[in-house]
Amino acid sequence: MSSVDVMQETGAKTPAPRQRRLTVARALNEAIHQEMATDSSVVVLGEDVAKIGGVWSTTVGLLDAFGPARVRDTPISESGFIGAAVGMAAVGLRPVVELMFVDFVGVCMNSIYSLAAKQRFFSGGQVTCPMVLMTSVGGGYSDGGQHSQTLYATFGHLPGLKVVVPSNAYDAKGLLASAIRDDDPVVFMFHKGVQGLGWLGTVPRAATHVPEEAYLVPLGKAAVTREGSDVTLVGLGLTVHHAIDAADQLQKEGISCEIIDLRSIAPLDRETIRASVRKTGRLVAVDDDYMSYGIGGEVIASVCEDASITLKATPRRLSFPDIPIPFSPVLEQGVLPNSEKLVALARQAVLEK
Amino acid sequence: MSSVDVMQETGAKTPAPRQRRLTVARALNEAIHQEMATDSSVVVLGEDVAKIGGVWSTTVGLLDAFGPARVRDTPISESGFIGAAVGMAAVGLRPVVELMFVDFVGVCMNSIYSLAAKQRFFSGGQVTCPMVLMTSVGGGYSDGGQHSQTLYATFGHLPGLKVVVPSNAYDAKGLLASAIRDDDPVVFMFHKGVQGLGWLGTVPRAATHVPEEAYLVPLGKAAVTREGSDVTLVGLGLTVHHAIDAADQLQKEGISCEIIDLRSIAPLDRETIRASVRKTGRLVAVDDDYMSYGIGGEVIASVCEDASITLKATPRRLSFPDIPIPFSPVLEQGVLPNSEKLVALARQAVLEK
Amino acid sequence: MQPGQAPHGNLHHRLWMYEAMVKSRELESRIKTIYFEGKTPVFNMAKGPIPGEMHLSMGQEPCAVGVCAHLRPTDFVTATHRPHHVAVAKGVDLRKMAAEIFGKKTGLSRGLGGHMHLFDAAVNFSCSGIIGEGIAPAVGAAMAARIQGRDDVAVSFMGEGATNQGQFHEALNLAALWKAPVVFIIEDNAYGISVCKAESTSVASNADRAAAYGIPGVFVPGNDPDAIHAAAGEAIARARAGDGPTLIELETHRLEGHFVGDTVEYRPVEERERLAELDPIQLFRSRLIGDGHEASELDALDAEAVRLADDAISFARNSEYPALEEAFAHVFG
Amino acid sequence: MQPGQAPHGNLHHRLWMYEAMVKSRELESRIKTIYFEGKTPVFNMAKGPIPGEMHLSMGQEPCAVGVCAHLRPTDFVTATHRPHHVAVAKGVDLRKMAAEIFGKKTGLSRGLGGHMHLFDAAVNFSCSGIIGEGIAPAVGAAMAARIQGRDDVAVSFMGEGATNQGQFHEALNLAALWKAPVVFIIEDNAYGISVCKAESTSVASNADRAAAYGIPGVFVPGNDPDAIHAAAGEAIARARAGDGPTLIELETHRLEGHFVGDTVEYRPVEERERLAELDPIQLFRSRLIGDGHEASELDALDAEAVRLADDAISFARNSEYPALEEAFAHVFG
Ligand SMILES: Cc1ncc(C[n+]2csc(CCOP(=O)(O)OP(=O)(O)O)c2C)c(N)n1
Ligand SMILES: Cc1ncc(C[n+]2csc(CCOP(=O)(O)OP(=O)(O)O)c2C)c(N)n1
Ligand SMILES: [Mg+2]
Ligand SMILES: [Mg+2]
Repeated sequence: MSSVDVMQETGAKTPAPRQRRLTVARALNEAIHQEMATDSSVVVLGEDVAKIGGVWSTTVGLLDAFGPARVRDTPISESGFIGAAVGMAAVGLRPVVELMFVDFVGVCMNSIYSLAAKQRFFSGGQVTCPMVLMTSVGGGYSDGGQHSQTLYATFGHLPGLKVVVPSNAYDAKGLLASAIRDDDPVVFMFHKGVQGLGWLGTVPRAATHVPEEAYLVPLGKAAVTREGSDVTLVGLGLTVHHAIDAADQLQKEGISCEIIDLRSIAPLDRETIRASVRKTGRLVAVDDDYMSYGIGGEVIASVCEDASITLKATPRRLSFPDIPIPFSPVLEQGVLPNSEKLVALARQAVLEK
Repeated sequence: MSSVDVMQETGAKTPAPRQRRLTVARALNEAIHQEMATDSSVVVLGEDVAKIGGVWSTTVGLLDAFGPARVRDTPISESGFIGAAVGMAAVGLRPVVELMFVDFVGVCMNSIYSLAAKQRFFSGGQVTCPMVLMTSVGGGYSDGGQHSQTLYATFGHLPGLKVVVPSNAYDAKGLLASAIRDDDPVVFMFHKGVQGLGWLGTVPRAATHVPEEAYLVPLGKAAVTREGSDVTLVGLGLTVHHAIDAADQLQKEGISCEIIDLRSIAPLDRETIRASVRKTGRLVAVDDDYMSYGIGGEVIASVCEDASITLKATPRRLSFPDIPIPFSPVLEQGVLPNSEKLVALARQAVLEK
Repeated sequence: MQPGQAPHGNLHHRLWMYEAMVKSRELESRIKTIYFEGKTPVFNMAKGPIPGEMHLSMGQEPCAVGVCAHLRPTDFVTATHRPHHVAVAKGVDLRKMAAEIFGKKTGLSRGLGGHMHLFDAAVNFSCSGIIGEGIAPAVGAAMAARIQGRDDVAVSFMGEGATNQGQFHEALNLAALWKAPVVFIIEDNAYGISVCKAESTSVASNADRAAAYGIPGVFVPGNDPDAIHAAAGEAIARARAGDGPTLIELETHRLEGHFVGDTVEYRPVEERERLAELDPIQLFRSRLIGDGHEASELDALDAEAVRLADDAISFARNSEYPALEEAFAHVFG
Repeated sequence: MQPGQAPHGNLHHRLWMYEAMVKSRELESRIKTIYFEGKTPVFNMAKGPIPGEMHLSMGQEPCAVGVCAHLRPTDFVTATHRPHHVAVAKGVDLRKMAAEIFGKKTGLSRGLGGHMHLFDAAVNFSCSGIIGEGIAPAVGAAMAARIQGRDDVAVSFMGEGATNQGQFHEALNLAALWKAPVVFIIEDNAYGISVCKAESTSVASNADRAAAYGIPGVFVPGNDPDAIHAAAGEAIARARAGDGPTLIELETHRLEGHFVGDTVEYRPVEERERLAELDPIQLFRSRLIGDGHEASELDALDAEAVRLADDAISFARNSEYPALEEAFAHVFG
């Protein structure tokens, strides 16, 4: 997927190639800047978000631009400051809160899944929770098992949260703007492998053309990143890039892949997945969350329970195995999904029977 | 399923019918008593577990029998006392800890999924965590959305935890004994709808014959609760009873159901499920956790990704919808899975095409 | 007089407190009776017009009225699983509240929430069944008022048992650090379910925990509406003036079980026997009469409270249950 | 002398502390250098023989040695994401520790854990990358010792930033309530990543927070091994004697960035410039010489530390990576 591919699928006007290529980090930062500028109710909270602009560079420059009342460094009190953000949201602010690593959800899960997610329901619609919880996900750089998880399905499973995972800068900006304007709590998971921070390593392709003006990419809609006819590859975040690499490889073997970028875990855009598999008849889902009760299983079940779909091959999934994430680079790289493993699975699907 | 059915499937010697019929609560209590009596390293911690014997009557009599050093009421500090239990387990105790409602996991998830679950892995096997976390799950009695969840898949998704859900007293006792003797952390989820506490309402069938002596039911093995030929119904905890009721009803229509009681969410006994569906060719999974990224999806995916299984009908799932649990009895009963809904789905599966 | 209208003189706010206490008590007495409908002879929580758990606040009314007498509708209050007295004192719509407790479509939340999830956006009231959950949102709402340039305050009510939750610590540190206009009210009824304070809390008075945040800590003994009113007034004025949070622990008494159906055997018999003498409404009534109020004046307030409670209950009883679609109307697809 | 052997007289434990500090420093200096291998000219955390985050403890060594001088191998210690100095002082196997940091199969955890997950069951040491995670396990291990009839103690190390986690509060309340033989050591290096203490903590000294649990709270200024040794000795003796927990905050200095690669621009320039003068090893060396030790005696300790650090690093370098199966060997199927 070049940035041009992204433009096609997102429907923006085709720009001059390489025009204004931004990283995901810069795209996210720009979205927050723009939303804060147009809506004074947007505030930002989190560890190290003010003075240094966020460990992931998501909040650079906001303190200078909008001042300490709206951009605030917090103590290491995730449960407290996310809970506080829900209170802010209940009375008219739109907090954007950063949870530095998704792995830290264990210390603040109640504030997310019980408080933020259920306010609107418990109040019968009287009180909403227009909060965005931004958080980094993913490994691959040997940060060990408490700093490398994605936990996608953990969030997707719990009702009341919208859950978003961009794979590229264009989507990242538009999805974040939509998230900030949404009246429901949105968990916005940016993958470290596509964030575009040199010190972390990144997939260069994730940096795309990003229009300067604010725009929205709708929440809850998957993207057809590439059209194809033989097999549907479903991915999200970093694994969309594994799918693109795999598709490029398979192309050489004469196998045509359709690629679905989920973009949203909740709501899950089952219709886009189903429409693709209805066409190709073959499905391989790829994600880097733990396998059981995970993304791949839900994608497979969503396809298989649709009586209108006839599969030409057994559906397959490639996920992180059901083990904590090992530190040693050889082990971590060995167990992470990648494009080679995906190529093998997709090839099997096409050659089956 | 009469208690005799249970006996058959668990392989115990057939007792005189109705001999020593215990509720799940009493069976759990007996298991802890026996394990504490034979192993002085077993200790019990939790809110209201000592003086009053637990809100769910799981720990009745333990304080008197084993004294305050081994049976301890705690403050409302779930994260703290579960974390403390992990420390105890690291140096040779075997704590049995009660989390009063699974819904409270939000305040202590880190101590469970990051600390307890990953000790053995992070230490390369040097340190184990022989802790049992007992917790009540499930609704149906109008306790509102913070006291009625099951959250099965939330636990099943996170590696390092064994997760057990009994549907009847015989299994409950044997599974809990196995859990206490296991060197891995076990989350032991007892469903309020089968617990056998009159004040809560219960499925009478869940109270079964329970041998007096200690015995083990292995962790990680599903049970074939009833054999059948037309359709496989997969349930766990309370929904096993929905499956039995549905099977009884369908029997009258000439439809033969095979019933699988998962008993274990992690590890998930995929082989037993697959063997059954390989035979019946039809699958309906039923659980009372949220649908997406849940039990039903994983069961369906596990079957569909097995190339050796040929389905005669589209696989189906009946779960709690992706909404918080409503308080009003008409709403809660309306959205909970039950045997009528299951009958309808199973019938559809058999009549399909 | 409604909460939010500045209490005009000592006389008026005392009568307001009295009436609000009686109103809460009358409502809860009816709830308690009705709770047992369908649950006898066999007590089954799932049955009857009011199913589920039911936590009554009887005996703790002084805490609610002494604090809420100082609050406006725009001030933000979070309460707990034991919320009725605070809801009544904060001015939550009584009919809708009763209807919510019955699970009816006319309820505050159309029956989605129930007794532990009473939300009334009109008076900025909410509560929660997870211990400690309401503390941080109160800090956030207080900060929002500051950011938005309002002089509203927030008050978080909690039980003494809740102070041992990590959330208490995180929220108080944030509030102190940010000088949030918030007041933390601990209702010390000596028990968290069956566990008494000495078995859960490493200090005798939670007021001492204020030192961990560099904020004032106040202990008010006696379950006394006047004393609570005074202490809360000072703290709320302080918060409103921008001088930061206060932690107040109030001695109070839980006259009933933890929830209805609790046989309370864990409380020493002498303690249980003394409870009737500790009814704060009777004590306050006697004091008011001693201070020169006519019994007839109080009787009139009692009568009005009874009327309102009856009205709310019959509204709730006569309302319809929600349609099933309602369950899906407040979550995106 | 090893930790766990009672230090024989003032002289010996001071030399032991000195050597342990130098050993930790020498090990970390090598790690720092090697960390940049493969990461120049472009710094990419994923590259080189030591990938991932790397938190160095340089400057904080006095905290580790002053406390661990009193501990036996059977005493239980939990440390944080910044664990090396404590691990060295607790007597963790240096070779296996280095190998773990390199992700080798000869590592403490066969490469599964990495630098933030050093476990050595032989000396009851562990650490964690989640802030506050180690506090409660220390309380539990302490209680286990009591239940099992051992007079072992537990020590939980944490940063000053960690004290604002709810887990701190819950664990300290449990420890105080249960009189657990545990000591809480706060290494106050004034920063949690970029956030300084005044912006995270509502009291100047965390020692004041002991009042919230009715336990002794001690503040030790100066990053001084002798003063730390004295304060920790008293607290550990108290715990061992069954008199309950103590909270100790130690002033210390983080000479490096939060992690290697941190440009530390958030620290005022003057503060950064002063850091070199604050190196506790140099200061302690001068004091020891002032107190009559020969430079040659200390040089010999330095040389031994260098030898051990070199040996550990080359052991790590020369070890093999684990086989892929290892990743699956420590979780049930
Ligand atoms: C996080 C959490 N833990 C446990 C419970 C179960 N629980 C409900 S009320 C209660 C006791 C609360 O005691 P306290 O805070 O003193 O309030 P009180 O009931 O006395 O009003 C407990 C333990 C809960 N609801 N939430
Ligand atoms: C629960 C949690 N929140 C946030 C982080 C990210 N983090 C890692 S170290 C750190 C700062 C810790 O500060 P302090 O406790 O003072 O320890 P120091 O780094 O100064 O040794 C933070 C915020 C984390 N690891 N865990
Ligand atoms: Mg209480
Ligand atoms: Mg620090």
